[in-house]
Amino acid sequence: MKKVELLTVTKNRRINKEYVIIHAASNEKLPEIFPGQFVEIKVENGPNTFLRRPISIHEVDESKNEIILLIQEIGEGSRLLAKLREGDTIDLIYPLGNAFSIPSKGSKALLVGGGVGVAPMLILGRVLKENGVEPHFLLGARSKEILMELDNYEKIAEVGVTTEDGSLGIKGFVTDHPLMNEKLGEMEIVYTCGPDPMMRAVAKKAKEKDIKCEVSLENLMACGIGACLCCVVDTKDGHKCTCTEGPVFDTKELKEW
Amino acid sequence: MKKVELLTVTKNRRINKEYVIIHAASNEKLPEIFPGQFVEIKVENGPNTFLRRPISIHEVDESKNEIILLIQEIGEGSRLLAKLREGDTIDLIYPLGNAFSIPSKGSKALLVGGGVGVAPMLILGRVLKENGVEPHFLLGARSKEILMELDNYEKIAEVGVTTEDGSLGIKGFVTDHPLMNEKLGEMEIVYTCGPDPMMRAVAKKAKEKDIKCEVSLENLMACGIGACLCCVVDTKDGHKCTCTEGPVFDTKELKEW
Amino acid sequence: MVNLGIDLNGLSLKNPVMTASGTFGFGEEYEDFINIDDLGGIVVKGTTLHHREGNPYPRMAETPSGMLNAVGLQNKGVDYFISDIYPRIKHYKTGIFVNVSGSTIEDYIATAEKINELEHIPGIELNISCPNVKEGGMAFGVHCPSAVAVTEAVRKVYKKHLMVKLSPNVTDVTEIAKGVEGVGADSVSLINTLLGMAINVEKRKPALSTITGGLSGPCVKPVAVRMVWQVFNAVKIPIVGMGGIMNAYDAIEFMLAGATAVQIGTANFIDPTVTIKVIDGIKDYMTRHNISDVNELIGGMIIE
Amino acid sequence: MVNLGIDLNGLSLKNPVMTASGTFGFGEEYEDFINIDDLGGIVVKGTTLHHREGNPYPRMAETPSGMLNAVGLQNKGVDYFISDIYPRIKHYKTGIFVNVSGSTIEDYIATAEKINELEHIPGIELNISCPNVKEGGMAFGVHCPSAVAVTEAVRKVYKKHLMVKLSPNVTDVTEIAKGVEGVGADSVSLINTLLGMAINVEKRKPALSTITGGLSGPCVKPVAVRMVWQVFNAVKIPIVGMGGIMNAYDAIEFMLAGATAVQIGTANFIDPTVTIKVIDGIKDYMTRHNISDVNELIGGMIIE
Ligand SMILES: Cc1cc2nc3c(=O)[nH]c(=O)nc-3n(C[C@H](O)[C@H](O)[C@H](O)COP(=O)(O)OP(=O)(O)OC[C@H]3O[C@@H](n4cnc5c(N)ncnc54)[C@H](O)[C@@H]3O)c2cc1C
Ligand SMILES: Cc1cc2nc3c(=O)[nH]c(=O)nc-3n(C[C@H](O)[C@H](O)[C@H](O)COP(=O)(O)OP(=O)(O)OC[C@H]3O[C@@H](n4cnc5c(N)ncnc54)[C@H](O)[C@@H]3O)c2cc1C
Ligand SMILES: Cc1cc2nc3c(=O)[nH]c(=O)nc-3n(C[C@H](O)[C@H](O)[C@H](O)COP(=O)(O)O)c2cc1C
Ligand SMILES: Cc1cc2nc3c(=O)[nH]c(=O)nc-3n(C[C@H](O)[C@H](O)[C@H](O)COP(=O)(O)O)c2cc1C
Ligand code: FES
Ligand code: FES
Repeated sequence: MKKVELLTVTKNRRINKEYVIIHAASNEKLPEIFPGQFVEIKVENGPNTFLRRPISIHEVDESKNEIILLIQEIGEGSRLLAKLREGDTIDLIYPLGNAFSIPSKGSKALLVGGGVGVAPMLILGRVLKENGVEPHFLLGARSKEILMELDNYEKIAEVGVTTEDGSLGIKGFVTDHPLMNEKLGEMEIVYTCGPDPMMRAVAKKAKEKDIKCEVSLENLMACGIGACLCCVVDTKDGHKCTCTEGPVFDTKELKEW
Repeated sequence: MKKVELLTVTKNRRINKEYVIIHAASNEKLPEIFPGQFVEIKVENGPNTFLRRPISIHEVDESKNEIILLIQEIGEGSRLLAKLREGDTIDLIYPLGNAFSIPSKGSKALLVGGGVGVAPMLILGRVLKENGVEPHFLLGARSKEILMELDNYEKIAEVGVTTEDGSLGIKGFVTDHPLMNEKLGEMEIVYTCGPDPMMRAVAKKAKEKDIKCEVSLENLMACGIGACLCCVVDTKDGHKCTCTEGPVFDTKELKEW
Repeated sequence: MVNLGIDLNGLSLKNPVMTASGTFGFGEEYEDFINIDDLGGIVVKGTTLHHREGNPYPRMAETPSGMLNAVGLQNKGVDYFISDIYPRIKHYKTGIFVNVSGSTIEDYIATAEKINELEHIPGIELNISCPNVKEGGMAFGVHCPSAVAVTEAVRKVYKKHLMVKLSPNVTDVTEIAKGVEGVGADSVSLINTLLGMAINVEKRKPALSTITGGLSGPCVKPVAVRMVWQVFNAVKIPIVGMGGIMNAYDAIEFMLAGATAVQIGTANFIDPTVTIKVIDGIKDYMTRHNISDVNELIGGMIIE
Repeated sequence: MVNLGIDLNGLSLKNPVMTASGTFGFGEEYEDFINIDDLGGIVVKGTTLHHREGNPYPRMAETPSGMLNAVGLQNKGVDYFISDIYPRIKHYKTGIFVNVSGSTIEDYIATAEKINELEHIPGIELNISCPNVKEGGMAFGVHCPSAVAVTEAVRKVYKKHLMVKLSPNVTDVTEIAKGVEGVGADSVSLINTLLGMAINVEKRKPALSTITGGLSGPCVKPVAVRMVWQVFNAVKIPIVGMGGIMNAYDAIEFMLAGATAVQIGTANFIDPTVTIKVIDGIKDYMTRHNISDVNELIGGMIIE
């Protein structure tokens, strides 16, 4: 069940010049949250942030009833969120959207995140592992400076890295990494979230090898709960709402993918 | 010369449940500021605070290049201002408006402030005294709890007080105080700022005794610099701008006063 | 106790707070957040005779204190509504209105006829003001003769409450309000969205796939309140006011200007519980102002 | 170096950034903050044949991302302008436009004739769209025949640049734009304020003494950009766009929609130096996008 709730910021940590990680605690027991789901967050006090902002759930800490968000400062809304301080309250609607599918035990999965698109991959990797799937992370960024801290991912599984400037890992795009080439055939499924061109390139490689590919789309949203029909994506079945029937789609369902 | 400038909040002190006093420092030497002048302050980050808010200059501290403002929390704008913290910057246009007139040396003046209308009286009292005039303060409030701290005024001159609930000073309105009755005849001039009914009552008493009375009006303002013509008051000379030809007016100039 | 019940030309609503079409789905989307039965009424998503895919993505852009949308009446058609949705929502104890749109007068008539048969739908809202479709929609609503023609035609076949939703994109909204009143509209609702546009300056491209779209949210409130007041001074039938209502104060503003009821649209996106807060806020205001009957607010602006 | 100079139908401006009438006084009010000579042009406060006291206080109300005003053309009349103000401002090295308003066509003609004599005033902006006066003003601008009649009459006596300021409170702004183009307008400027209203809910009274007033600020930008784009597709004369411009991005949005120049109004109240920031911001944008001539931006929206 979705709810609208005021949570309390318990931590706001800057991880590099573009990203912060915010922990927000609920007074109640968290509802069940699946990897790929997101929140709609109200940006208080912004003259130009009238609508809520959709943000993926990066991780949850059930012991503390905390939701963890990874936020990239890109415009006014995210800049204001990045300024939140411990003790501030934030107004969330959550949990929203569908979830990544979990393949059968023993299979391997590739999790490809680019830029802020790595956000849902952390929780996904953990849950996959808990379900006996072998996750492989592949994270891409423009440069080492704005890559995520890798520790949390490495705790779960091996992490492949690409940077456009070659400052860490393989120089190039995620599709240039061996995980996306030599190793791709071993995978049961590829998950990807990030800039549109990246996701399309990943989906193309997966398609070539006939591997199932799930993408998490970042369409513009007004309501996040299926009421406004603004966030549609063109599927073989007509327009579907990214906020309720997504954000995760099997690329086979999507038109022009 | 008016200017628009970013100042730094050096202190924000709550004096009671309705009022805060904010100190804001300029990097430069303050321009000359006269009692009765005001600033137009930009309220950042308020979805419903599009226009600047006019706020009287409560006092200046030339040694620190600080402007001191007394702010009453009344709506969204003032509530956001009250939340400013040390180190925050505020965007001011100042100094704006005309000023109270200063009578000749040796004369007596009565300064009547009600509610937040006491704001310009502090700087006025000090400057009058510096100019050899004998100021008498008369401050009114609904109740003791929301009356200003009196020390600063008492440093300058005797302070008469009225509260509507009688919790301090004379019970009633400022016009019930002896300073407005027995003593009024001794005054060269009466200055008043506060709620409209209060100012009108003060002006009426002054008129009866044929004493000069200057009021500081709080008309709604959009620009504060004479460009929009929104803040007009009806004078015997036609519409005048409260922001440039006021906020201080001799009640004799005003229609229906 | 205060009375919140209002009378919409013979149709009673338990309170004056309704939801606006296209912003509240079919009510179901909000069941997690509020009890739909607490509302005065709901207007469900715009319905047309045939299935419509709506406009391509992108369909929305945020603007100062508002948003543009270009959904373009995506819906599965009236038959699907009747067979699949109506059975799921007819139990709501609130006034359910279907927002009816079309490309031709015949479409409107055929859709209205079908909805006339539904026992638990006490009224339709005739949408002659949708700015997001190429044919019909707003084209009907911005000219008096066509607005009158479509209303008259639907009136003949539709026997229950006929609310006509007016476009703000006109020189004189009272002319059209009077026109549709003259041919039997039971009430008018206003405003639909203002025609607007935004450009992504970095990409130098329109923000919406359709270039122009409909503006809603608090930014339009001053225009909406003005039109409600103008129409209040021009017609006798009740007015349902909307456009930018975010809280109880805004709702009361519309009622003081002449609205008998209000609809809340875009605000549902910001706070899915806003409707209930507005109802509670109206009660508080009435208590504070010693008003026992909400009907006293209607057109209650004091002019000196 | 980028070229910022634009050509307004034969009249050169050093850059496309002007100030909007009624928001910039006579320029003098802003001398403490900026160098007026840096602007592309200024449009001074609405001027009428005779002295006008304007509307009673209160004349303004803040609204979400905007404001309502009901100033009502307070001014000392054209003769006072010529004798007292003109001598003080004629030295500005910027295009000075006088915004001319009136209650009758004769008023407009008489005022325009007088201004025609002023050497340092290269143009007038014919205000047929002021919503805040009982007679004339917007009444002229919302109907095509009267808009055309007043423009035609003034065109006969006024020999310099004739800019006509259009009202957004119309069903079809292109009809009126084409109409005034047809009778010799050199350019059109748009939008004037949207007719709006606000009620003080606690007092149950209108926020403005005149009940309705003119809405301006960022809230109106989507409507304004849409109208500029519609007019751009309908007329050949240059368009001066305005409505809610707060920064260089907004100004560029108007140019991409089809404006040759822009005017900045309400934003001057928030930041008296905004005009200069917009000019600088346009330069930065051009450099970043490798655009050497600002004229390339005009109507430069890419439609796929
Ligand atoms: C399902 C989903 C999950 C997301 N997860 C994350 C996340 O975990 N971390 C994160 O940092 N970002 C995430 N985003 C993107 C995030 O919503 C936008 O970056 C954010 O809304 C930008 O707001 P802003 O005010 O900072 O930028 P703006 O100034 O509003 O815009 C900057 C850019 O962001 C885009 N944008 C603006 N509003 C939205 C919106 N409502 N939805 C999508 N894009 C928008 C604009 O097109 C523009 O290009 C997610 C988006 C979606 C749809
Ligand atoms: C010359 C002058 C000097 C002032 N000095 C002080 C001062 O020293 N300290 C202080 O606390 N207040 C002062 N005020 C009043 C102050 O400007 C308003 O209280 C403030 O703008 C309210 O803003 P808000 O957002 O908190 O309230 P809002 O929610 O905007 O409104 C609350 C009330 O304040 C009034 N108000 C709103 N905007 C304005 C405006 N621009 N101008 C005037 N009234 C407005 C409204 O009518 C309403 O009744 C002064 C006003 C003027 C004109
Ligand atoms: C996303 C969206 C979709 C809408 N769809 C419809 C619709 O299908 N039919 C209709 O009559 N109005 C539609 N509207 C208009 C609203 O019902 C309402 O008239 C308008 O949004 C103004 O109210 P608001 O400011 O409270 O949203 C839609 C508005 C939005 C924002
Ligand atoms: C206080 C005020 C006074 C105005 N006076 C005039 C006027 O005298 N003549 C006129 O043509 N427009 C007048 N306008 C309209 C502006 O010139 C401009 O068209 C409108 O405000 C939209 O632009 P903006 O959103 O940038 O302010 C006035 C606007 C405001 C806010
Ligand atoms: S964002 Fe409203 S339906 Fe998806
Ligand atoms: S506030 Fe604009 S002229 Fe006074």
